[in-house]
Amino acid sequence: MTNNGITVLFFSFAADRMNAREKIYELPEPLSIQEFFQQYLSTGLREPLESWLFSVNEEWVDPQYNLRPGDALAVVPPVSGG
Amino acid sequence: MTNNGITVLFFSFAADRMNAREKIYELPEPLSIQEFFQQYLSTGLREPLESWLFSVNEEWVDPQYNLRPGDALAVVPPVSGG
Amino acid sequence: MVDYYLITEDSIDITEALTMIDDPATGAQAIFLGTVRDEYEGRKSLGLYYDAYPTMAQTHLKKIGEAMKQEFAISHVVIIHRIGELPVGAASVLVAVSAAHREAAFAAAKAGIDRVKSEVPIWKKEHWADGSSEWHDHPDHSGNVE
Amino acid sequence: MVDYYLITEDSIDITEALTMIDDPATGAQAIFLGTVRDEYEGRKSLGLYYDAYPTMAQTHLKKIGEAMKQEFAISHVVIIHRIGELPVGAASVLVAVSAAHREAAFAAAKAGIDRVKSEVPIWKKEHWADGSSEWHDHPDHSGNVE
Repeated sequence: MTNNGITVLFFSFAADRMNAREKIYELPEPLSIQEFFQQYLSTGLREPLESWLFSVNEEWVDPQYNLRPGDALAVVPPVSGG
Repeated sequence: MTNNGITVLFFSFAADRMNAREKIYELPEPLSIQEFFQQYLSTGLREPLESWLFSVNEEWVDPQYNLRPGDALAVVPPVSGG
Repeated sequence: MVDYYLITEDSIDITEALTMIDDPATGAQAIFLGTVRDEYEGRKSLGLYYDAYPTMAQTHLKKIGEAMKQEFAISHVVIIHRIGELPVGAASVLVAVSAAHREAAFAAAKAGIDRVKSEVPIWKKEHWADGSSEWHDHPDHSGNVE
Repeated sequence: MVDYYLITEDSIDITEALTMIDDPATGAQAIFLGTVRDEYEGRKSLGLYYDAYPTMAQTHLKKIGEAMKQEFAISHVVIIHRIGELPVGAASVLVAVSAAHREAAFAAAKAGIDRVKSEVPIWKKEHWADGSSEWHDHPDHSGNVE
């Protein structure tokens, strides 16, 4: 991972759509989750931003959060446990 | 047991007061539970008729029930299980 | 996949009870387990003696279980009440219910234990830490020892 | 006499959970056990695959348990969620609560399982009897297989 790399985690049908449970992205410039989502994820995930929850380093965050190098971003679908 | 004998079962503090869990009474004449209680049990049990529930042969009955030879009468205090 | 009702002097086996209510069509099991506490109304206790009218009590457990199945969308019921001398921590009563969904399972288990405690001919005597004993249903209630 | 929260691929041991919530001061244990059903919305199923974000899910179970202890008069909590491939009948989730009295135990256990099902990052995929599979959270919902 370079200085600007972030790790992104996918679960459930999102992992199916991305063909991965974990991907590393190199960001040429600082981005919020919302900006990162539109540029890198929306095509693959096929559901709009409002469909997801996000956590960074295991804390819930909102889409305005500014991603930092080394962050682990989780893209979380609606839960269905139990 | 003679022809007119009934078996009476006592539980909890009633058994303590009667010094018995089971007694056999010979009835010289047919009696309702209420009449039997007043003549044979009230002194020993020390609580009024209204304090007890009664069952005969494992079915709940009211104090107007007329006792028959061979009946098993249970004198039931307020329950406190669980 | 059976209903089961028992008054017993033996210890209660929760694993066995779960096997009895097990059913591939049910996704929710609600279980209530009552145990003997080390105090009652602020007074230290060593345990309880449970007296019962065993045959009638067992019949009554069955009546309660059958009423639960009428009133709630549940599949199977097990109710077991232990009697005799029980030390602190011992399980005295188990109500276990299986259902397709959790709302019915919880509601039925709650109704079941409420009825067991208020309707079944079982009586308990507290063995206080000071060495005296007292029936919970004794008319002189608190403080009396007979 | 501990609180315990676990995401695991191993089978759930209810007896061990009861030992953990055991406490001489508690008289009421309420336990909810969720198991895999053989059908969902009328369609035959062979089992479920549970995906999770394990570290975050386990942290969330602890948050739920601590909130339960704040809100209800309970003593101890155990919440265990199993993940991975589970056949019909297997236990997927356990919520066990001990309390002095049964009202608090039931209310806390009910609130606990409701929150586990709605808040914890866990997702299930149904393995239909026809051989297809489907995520429960999939946006195309019923009928879709991806």
